[in-house]
Amino acid sequence: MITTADIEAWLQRAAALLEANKGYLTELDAAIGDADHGVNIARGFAAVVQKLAAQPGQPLGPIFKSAGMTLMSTVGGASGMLYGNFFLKAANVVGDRQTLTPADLLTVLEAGRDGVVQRGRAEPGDKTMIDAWTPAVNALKDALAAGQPLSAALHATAAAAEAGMRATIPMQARKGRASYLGERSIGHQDPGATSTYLILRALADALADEDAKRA
Amino acid sequence: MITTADIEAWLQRAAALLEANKGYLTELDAAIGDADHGVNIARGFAAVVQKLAAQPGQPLGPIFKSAGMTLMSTVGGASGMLYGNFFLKAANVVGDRQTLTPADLLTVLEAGRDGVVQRGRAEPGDKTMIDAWTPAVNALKDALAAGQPLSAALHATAAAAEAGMRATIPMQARKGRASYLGERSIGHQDPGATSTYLILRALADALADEDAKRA
Amino acid sequence: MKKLINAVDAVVREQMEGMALAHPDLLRVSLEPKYIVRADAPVAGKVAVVSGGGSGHEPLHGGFVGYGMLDGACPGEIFTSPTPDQIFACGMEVNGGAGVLLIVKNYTGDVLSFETAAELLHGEGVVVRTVLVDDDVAVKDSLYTAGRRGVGGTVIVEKIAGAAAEAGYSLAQTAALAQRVSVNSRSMGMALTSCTTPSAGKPTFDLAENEIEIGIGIHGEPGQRRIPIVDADAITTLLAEEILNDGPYTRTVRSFDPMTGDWAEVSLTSEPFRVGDRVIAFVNSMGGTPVSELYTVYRRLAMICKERNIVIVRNLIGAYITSLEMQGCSITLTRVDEEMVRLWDAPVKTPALRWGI
Amino acid sequence: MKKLINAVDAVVREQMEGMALAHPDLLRVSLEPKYIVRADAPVAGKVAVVSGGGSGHEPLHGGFVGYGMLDGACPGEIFTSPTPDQIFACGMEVNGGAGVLLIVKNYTGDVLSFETAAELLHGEGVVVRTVLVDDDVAVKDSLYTAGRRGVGGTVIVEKIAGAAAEAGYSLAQTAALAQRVSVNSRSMGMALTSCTTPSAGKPTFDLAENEIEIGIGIHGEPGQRRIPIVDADAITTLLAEEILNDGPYTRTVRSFDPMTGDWAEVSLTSEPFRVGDRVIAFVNSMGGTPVSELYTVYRRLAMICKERNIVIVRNLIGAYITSLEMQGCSITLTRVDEEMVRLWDAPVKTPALRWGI
Ligand SMILES: Nc1ncnc2c1ncn2[C@@H]1O[C@H](COP(=O)(O)OP(=O)(O)O)[C@@H](O)[C@H]1O
Ligand SMILES: Nc1ncnc2c1ncn2[C@@H]1O[C@H](COP(=O)(O)OP(=O)(O)O)[C@@H](O)[C@H]1O
Ligand SMILES: [Mg+2]
Ligand SMILES: [Mg+2]
Ligand SMILES: [Mg+2]
Ligand SMILES: [Mg+2]
Repeated sequence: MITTADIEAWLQRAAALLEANKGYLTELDAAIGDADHGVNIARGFAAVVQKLAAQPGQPLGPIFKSAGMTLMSTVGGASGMLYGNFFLKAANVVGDRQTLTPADLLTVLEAGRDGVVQRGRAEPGDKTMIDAWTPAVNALKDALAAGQPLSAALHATAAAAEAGMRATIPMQARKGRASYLGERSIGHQDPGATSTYLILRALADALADEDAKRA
Repeated sequence: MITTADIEAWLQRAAALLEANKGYLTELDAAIGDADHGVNIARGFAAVVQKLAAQPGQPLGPIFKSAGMTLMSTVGGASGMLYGNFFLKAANVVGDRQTLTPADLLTVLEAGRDGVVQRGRAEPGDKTMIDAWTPAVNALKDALAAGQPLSAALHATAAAAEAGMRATIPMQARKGRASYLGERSIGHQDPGATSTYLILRALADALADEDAKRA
Repeated sequence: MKKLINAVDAVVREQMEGMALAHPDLLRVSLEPKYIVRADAPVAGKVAVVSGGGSGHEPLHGGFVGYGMLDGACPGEIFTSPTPDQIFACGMEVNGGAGVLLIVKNYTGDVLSFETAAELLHGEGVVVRTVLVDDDVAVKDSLYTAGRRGVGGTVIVEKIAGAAAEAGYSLAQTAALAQRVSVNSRSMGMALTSCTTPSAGKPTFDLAENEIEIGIGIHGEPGQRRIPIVDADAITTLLAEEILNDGPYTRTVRSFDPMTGDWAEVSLTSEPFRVGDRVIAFVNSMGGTPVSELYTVYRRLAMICKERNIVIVRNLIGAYITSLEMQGCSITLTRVDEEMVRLWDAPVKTPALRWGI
Repeated sequence: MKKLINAVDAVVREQMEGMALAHPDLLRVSLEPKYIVRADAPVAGKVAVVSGGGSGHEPLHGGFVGYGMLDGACPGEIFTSPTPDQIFACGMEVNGGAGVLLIVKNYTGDVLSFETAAELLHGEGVVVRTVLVDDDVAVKDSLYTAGRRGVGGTVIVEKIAGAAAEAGYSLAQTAALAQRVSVNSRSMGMALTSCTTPSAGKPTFDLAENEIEIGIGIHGEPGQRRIPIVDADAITTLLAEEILNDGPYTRTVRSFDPMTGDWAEVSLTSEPFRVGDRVIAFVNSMGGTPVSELYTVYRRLAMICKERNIVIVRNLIGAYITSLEMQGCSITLTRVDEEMVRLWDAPVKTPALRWGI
């Protein structure tokens, strides 16, 4: 069972990991964007964690909704809107529940990913965060179908996101600011796919930790 | 006898010498002024020569008047006005004459110098072109009084201007743009005193040359 | 980094505070969330015109708040789109009952924020429409990119839409006119130097002493191409020809239907400039280029338009949509009809644009 | 050197040609000799207001030619005073029978040129007066220097004198008022970076990344002192205090007597600012600093004035008197009475300053 504590641990861990990679993400964005992704996303997740700390004991729906709204109102830029939407859609599918099964978690990630696609209209191969989200969601689905335990399944998820992130390097951007560069976007890793990987890496690590504590 | 040809030779020689020292003068002006003296004065004297070439055979008054008006309308800045005034005053004392005695030349330089003082109100020691004009005029007066031939007297005149120019180095400027620097103007040679020396050096050389031709 | 700023994270707030102190007769400022509105907002019965975008482009948009132009402006962080809560709060405050027009520059972040804000406002019963500005001909296609960026044309759209709203146009009329102005605007920009964002503290890109960047946006992003430096006439010719030789441009944009609350896909086509077209010519400084140099550009632009029989009926020359302290310029031409010229000439009273009043 | 210019010796002419092409409704341009006059000059029965100075300070002065401000402007070469023949020809062209007021910034070259021009105009039967602007508190004394330089106060003097002339003031009245505005103006400027004159092609002075220059003029000349870089609040405080703590300043100026054609020596004293004074506050960009940063300066300036009980009744924020593309700013405070405020508010229609019309 995945608890609200697990989800809060995920968001805290993501905030810390994004803060640690702030400079790296901004550098990636400087190469093919406008050099603000790291600073903006780190500021946003820090605000998410702060908001959650102020309102402990909430069910999952309000947690995700708070995260989504906070990202939307503190990040700015394309990724703020897309990640914000991710969590708002996630909130929709969990409602007032306090726990999730692994299958529920898959539903959450799928709904969130679909929310990103709905707003951003990116397709796989457009060199965006979708190139990390989609392989990750597919990997989770496959792993759970194969009967893997949650912690192993989430590591597979993060690994798929990482591979998806690396796969953006040779792509030519067709969405977002990098698309203005045309062929000059080739050879650079997409900053949004990178932050998506970091967020999923945080998810795998956080739930492994919580599992370890429970074990 | 100093002829109109002598005076035209002087102005041509001055133009050439100022053109050759354009960069040097502008550098001096960059240190304590606004870095335009060389460019402006060279442009002005070139225009003087061009104007004179277009109207050959004029008496001295019109020659000096043309030089003064041309300097005033082409140089710009403090020195353009002051040198312009120098020649306008010189024009006043020569009228329609075609020749000058050495004593007349002294009167011309004195009247011109007085015109510069009248407009600019600089006193000796203020670190301006006056610090070259005044010792030069005095040297000419002394040399003529001592019965020296014109060519020697004019070399003494130029030498006195040169000494006056060097004497501006330790002075603190009290007039013109350099005065804004206060003590920071000390240690730099005044650009206007330098162009005055060059103009008087051209006078000495031009008349020596003409003398030589006649001899 | 040399700038007249204090703490890096206070830059936008302190500039807004300065505006509030300087122009209490023209505008009011909210700091939490950040937006700027007309001093007399909401104006009952008038369509409210709201724009916004990243900061660092001043006077755009805050400098255009006031009578005859914007009712509200929402500044994001430097070069970062504003967030939906800002736009929502601003829209709520300026709505005078006749609806709110959101003017959106075509950047993914801006578009997503404004779309969300439109939905939120609609949810509160506010009648909303959106208009997209995408005039940057440096971006060639819309199929394989996020579409042309909104640049200099934004200033022209905001002036004319603001005047229309002031003149009593309905929301639908104001939106239709604004979209028409946008579709008839084409811009192209270049940089002599990079800019430095306060948070980065160093120039966004490196440009050698003998290089210039052609086809830049307004966020210090790399341009279309880098070329050896040439003189002002050559630069002007290059920018003007990109604009004047640009072919038809078709793109699909999402337009908000204030009745249903749904998004409709609309196909828009910009027609190329043609002999005899009447235009507003806008020569803009990227921030660090003084107005004196813009006149050298305008001189050549006027000659080119004359040769091509494009008639400049109005012009605007100055720093109106900038990239911090970047040196460089952009040219915008907007094809206008009589209605647009009349509204361009209509009185405007804002910190940055003022005439007739 | 990176600039939007063509041949170095064509810079001023081409910028003037650009102005002529851009603003035929406002002004006319003469290229030989160089000057700019109001489109409707001469205005019969109105005092004509003429100013001028080196180029490179745009929009000063050409950008202020038009209804309610200057009748004529005489641009010199870059940073070089104009010549008497320009000023003479300009004065002859704008004289509408009520006389010509020459507004002169206090630089030796400018003063000498305008004095000569005054004499020439007088010789042609034109009634002339001169007014000297010398507001730069960075220059401390007038006994051992050429006196304070004319800087930001010039803009305020030109606006108010222009409005007075438009309102039908006589030449003597316009001159007296202009001199009063000048005497009540104090300015102080600073540079973050140097500027580059086209003819030199390299920066006039070198300023390290961590240095700024305080007490600069407007010709890229070295300032009063160089200090390590500090933030905008500290810079603003420093400039404001130099202005507000400046004591009485007395100087002797030459004033032209249009009756006799002679020069009279007049002693003028500027009184320090005092609690309760009402001022126009002018925050000016040196050319390369974008308007956004000026608002951070204005914010702090407004606070300082409030603390000191100096009442800012009007403000002007933007690039109005510049040093090519120099980054930096200047602050000008002008103590005003009701007459001056009324004339400040009066309609003005020029390329760079426009309101009320
Ligand atoms: N239409 C889109 N769909 C999905 N992701 C997108 C889209 N546009 C941009 N992104 C993602 O957003 C990232 C950039 O985020 P950020 O720097 O915050 O935005 P901005 O370009 O507004 O500065 C890109 O690297 C990309 O992964
Ligand atoms: N009041 C004055 N009287 C005499 N000479 C002066 C005066 N003011 C300036 N000068 C001379 O003018 C020179 C500067 O000339 P220039 O560079 O053309 O003027 P500006 O300062 O207007 O650029 C100074 O070096 C000085 O010799
Ligand atoms: Mg970005
Ligand atoms: Mg000089
Ligand atoms: Mg951004
Ligand atoms: Mg000069």
